[in-house]
Amino acid sequence: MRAAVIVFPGSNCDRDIQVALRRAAGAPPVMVWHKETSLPAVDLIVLPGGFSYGDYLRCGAMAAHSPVVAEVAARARKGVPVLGICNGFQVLTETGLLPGVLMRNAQLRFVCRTQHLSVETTQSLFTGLYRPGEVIAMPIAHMDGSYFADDDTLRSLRDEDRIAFRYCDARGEGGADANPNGSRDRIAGILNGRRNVLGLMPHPERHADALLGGVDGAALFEGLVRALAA
Amino acid sequence: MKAVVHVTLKSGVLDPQGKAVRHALGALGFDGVGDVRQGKYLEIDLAENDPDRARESVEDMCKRLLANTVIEDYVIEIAG
Amino acid sequence: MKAVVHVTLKSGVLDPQGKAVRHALGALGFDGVGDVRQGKYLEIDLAENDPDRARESVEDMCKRLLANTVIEDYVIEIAG
Amino acid sequence: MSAITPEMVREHGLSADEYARALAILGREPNLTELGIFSAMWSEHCSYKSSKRWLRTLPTEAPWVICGPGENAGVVDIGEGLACIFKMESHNHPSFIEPYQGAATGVGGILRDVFTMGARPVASLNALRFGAPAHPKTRHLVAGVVAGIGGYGNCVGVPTLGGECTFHAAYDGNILVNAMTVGVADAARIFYSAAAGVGLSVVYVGSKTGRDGIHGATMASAEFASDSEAKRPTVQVGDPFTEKLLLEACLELMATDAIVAIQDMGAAGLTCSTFEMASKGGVGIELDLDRVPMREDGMSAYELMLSESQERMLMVLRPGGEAEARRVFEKWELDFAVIGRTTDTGRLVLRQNGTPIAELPVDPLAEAAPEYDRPWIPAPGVAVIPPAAVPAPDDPLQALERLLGCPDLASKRWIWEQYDQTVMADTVQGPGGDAAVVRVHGTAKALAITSDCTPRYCAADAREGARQAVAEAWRNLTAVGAKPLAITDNLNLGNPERPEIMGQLVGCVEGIRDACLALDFPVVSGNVSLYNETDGAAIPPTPTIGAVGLIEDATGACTLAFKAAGEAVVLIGTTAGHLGASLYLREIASAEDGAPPPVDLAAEKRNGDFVRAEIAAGRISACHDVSDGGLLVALAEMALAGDIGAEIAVPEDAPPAHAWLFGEDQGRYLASTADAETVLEGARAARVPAMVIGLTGGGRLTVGGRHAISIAHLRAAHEDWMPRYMSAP
Ligand SMILES: Nc1ncnc2c1ncn2[C@@H]1O[C@H](COP(=O)(O)OP(=O)(O)O)[C@@H](O)[C@H]1O
Ligand SMILES: [Mg+2]
Repeated sequence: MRAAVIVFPGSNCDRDIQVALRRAAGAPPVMVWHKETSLPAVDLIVLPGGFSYGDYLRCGAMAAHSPVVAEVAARARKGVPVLGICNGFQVLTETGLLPGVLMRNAQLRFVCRTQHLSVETTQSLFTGLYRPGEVIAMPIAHMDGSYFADDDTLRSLRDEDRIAFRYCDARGEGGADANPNGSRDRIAGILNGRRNVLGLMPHPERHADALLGGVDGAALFEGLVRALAA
Repeated sequence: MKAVVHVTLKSGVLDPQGKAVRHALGALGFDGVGDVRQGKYLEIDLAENDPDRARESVEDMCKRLLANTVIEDYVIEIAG
Repeated sequence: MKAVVHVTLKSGVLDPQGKAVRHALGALGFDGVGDVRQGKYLEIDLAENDPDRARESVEDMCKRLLANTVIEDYVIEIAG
Repeated sequence: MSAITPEMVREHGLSADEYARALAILGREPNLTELGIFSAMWSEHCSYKSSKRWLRTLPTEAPWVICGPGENAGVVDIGEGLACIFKMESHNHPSFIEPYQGAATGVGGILRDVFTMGARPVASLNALRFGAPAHPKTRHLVAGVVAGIGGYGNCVGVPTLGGECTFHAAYDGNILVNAMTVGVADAARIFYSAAAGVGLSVVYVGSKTGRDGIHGATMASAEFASDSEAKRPTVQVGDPFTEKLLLEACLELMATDAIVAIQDMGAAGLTCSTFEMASKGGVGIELDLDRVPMREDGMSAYELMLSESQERMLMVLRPGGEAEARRVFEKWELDFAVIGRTTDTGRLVLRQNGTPIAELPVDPLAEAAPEYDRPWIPAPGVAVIPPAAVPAPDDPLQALERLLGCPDLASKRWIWEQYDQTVMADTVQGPGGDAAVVRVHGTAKALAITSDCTPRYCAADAREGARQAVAEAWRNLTAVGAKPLAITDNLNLGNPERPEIMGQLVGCVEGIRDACLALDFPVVSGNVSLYNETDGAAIPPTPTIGAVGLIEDATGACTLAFKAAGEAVVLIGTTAGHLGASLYLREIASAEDGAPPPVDLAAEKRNGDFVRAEIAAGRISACHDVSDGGLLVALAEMALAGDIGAEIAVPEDAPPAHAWLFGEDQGRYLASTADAETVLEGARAARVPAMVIGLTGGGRLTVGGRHAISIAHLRAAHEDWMPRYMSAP
């Protein structure tokens, strides 16, 4: 698997994803500066976490206009897999590659903790190694992760099996403590209609090494490597 | 000239900041506070001297960057 | 009645957000954009019907909660 | 015309003597810009004039120390060609005035101190002291400070992995915000601030200069009066996004050989940084102030030299290094300007609009700064309270529940969940343990990091309290299995012009020296914050100790969580039942007096070395030092972390049971082990007191078979206080 990681001014999880991808794929990803106007031929494009442009104005809004993002969007429309993590998810909604928007957390505070998630669909390149309904855990760390979309959008996300992950408690259930940021429908990650673009707030790259407290995130990268080799 | 842009959440979109302000005002003992909505406010200095062209350009800025029209509305004022 | 409050950074205080917006507008190809300052904007519904008392109360809200008077100024408008 | 009136001299915080000295150095009257420069350079904050002669007595050397105090941060060798760079810094006054921005810019400043030396910051800590929870300002200050620390550090992308947060009415008018950053650098590429070489370009990079924080250094060197809100306009706003760009740009340029010297612009901005670089390099500097990137029009030389705008650096470049530097800073879209050059005159010359407007000799100002041997009186002794004189609780487990839920011991999850703890993907242990553990990227090693101070003890006896703070930091590193390397200290005190406060300063330094010598734990950096008093009421002496240790194999790091049922709980160290100045005394017996527990440094060393060896041997499954609240609190924290209970018995020959359970005797650890026999045998051989006090298992804590409480119940008490407090109006 040949991957590209886009680096924006203010990205701060670019090295983390680089390490996780190298570990899963056996080869390091190409790091692409936001000012590039073209992308090498790759099997996967990742928009990493961080605070592109300081998260000023709106998270991801300024990064969405970076020269390279136009090329990312073009590739996505051609079917190249694109993964947006945290700030990368925000960039994807700002570009319109994914529907909805990520708003300020309901409690108006940054939240960082290890969060339980339920795997809502295994029908994607990204989630194929999980079991349907599996409860996993990954770190979250964000100020603006409250997923919002209107009722119609939510309905189509559900009907088209495009909700990838939901926040939940240790038993896989919803409830007051299970939603860390007030997201509608406890949405933590979604797919586009073509299922080649995934955006999620949790950080799989931070749980891809047993020393760091968990490996549930590694399955996402390993799943991608397998799916893309097939 | 100068442009002033107000960006507000569309009605129907939950405004956690406005809600928190309302709550905090209540806690501080301010009675009779109803709905509170919070928005953004931008002042932009422009080299453009023609009000129409200025408005057009700011309109474009709003659509492309300053507002997320999925959830936000904007109002532009052009001042001398 | 309704109060509208604009909260802006005092002049001279660094506005990182405004600076970033200005920069982004430039990168998007908008020419002639000078200084950009970003502020907050609040709409508050009040049960109070007397404009003077309303203003007084909102003034108090600004000082105690809505504005951080160390670095921010505020302007209040009372509408019908 | 005599432009400078005595009034102006006073407003600049210079004494008549100091001004006379300035006149002597110049051989003429200074102009306003020059007066401002003298004032900043000779402020307590920049010159350490009251503390310098005492700080010199601290031990600063060890074979692993690469650079001790005197640079932007301290540097220690961690093997494999790598160095660890760290420092702690206070931002007390600004945080009281504007908690969010004050704390945020404090984090920004300490990050720059570390990356200016060539290190990538890998972890931050924050030691916070607030006033009484019931004080009307406290909640607002907590909310603002925590949000500011998170807002800045999270955006830059450096994990915040620990700290402290306690409350006491003595800090009502003077909160403490001490921020620490730890970085990792290539040991062969450490950058210093000495501008050696003549005719080299002096380069300004980062953000533009505005009228921010003019006179921040002087403000940090003066007492508060309750009308100090009037001083507010000096507060600066931080821009963490620019800091992140500056960090990446500096590290990128540091990988080339373009830089001769580099120095961040912190307190007293351009003034302090130019003097420091010039004086260390033995050169003069000429600056053309028209070239300084400015945010506002018409800034005077005075304003430019004293502005404390954030996110700025000064560099001296090698001949020919300029193009490379410009390329890097333009890539990161930061301001870059050659604003001057080094000279052989030994003088700082400032020009504006082509004319010289200030000229000052560098060395006399930087090195001949006033240094005081201020009068001091030792603190009066405090009586030792015998254990039996402190009332026993009806039920020790109810007392435990109250202790676990008291503001000082209550879980600080509400705080640390606002900090990104996992960014950089090297966090082995975040907040909540004895020390944070962060893997050294790309190696098998880890750094252990902690910050400690018990103001209760220091208030009773500054010297003993300071010894204890160092010992506790050492113990916390040991408890995770690390070899303690070195410390940074942040001395927070009142007005040093008062002999009793000066006595506290002397006590703190002596205590730190004692402990550092005994534990082979040198001081490599630090900071002094004086004048922490309002209307004549000083804070208790608060010598915060930040410490770093090394774990060779990160997978061997130990945590405090019980791992399995049926393991023996071993108490290591001697328990005399010291309740003076204890948390039990304050929270349960409602008294705040008595001498603090004495620290036996030889025993501390023996016990700690033993524990570390047992962890390394894999015989200990969980380990926790015994500190605030004593043994029962430590046991409960291990049970909570592992969600496994325990049953213990109070030994028959013990001091009174409550003193045994809640006494705060030093040099102790609790450990769980599946092989108690071998551990006890080893302890005997090492002359370390150790005994089995109980067994892990079940969902409750049981003491002496009579009293019991469920873990769930304790957890609620422990977790609820802070969120409940913070959500109240
Ligand atoms: N209490 C102290 N103990 C040891 N060293 C100290 C202490 N206080 C300050 N120093 C050292 O003095 C030097 C100057 O400190 P400071 O002015 O705070 O640094 P900076 O200019 O980088 O902010 C630093 O090297 C610092 O480590
Ligand atoms: Mg401890």
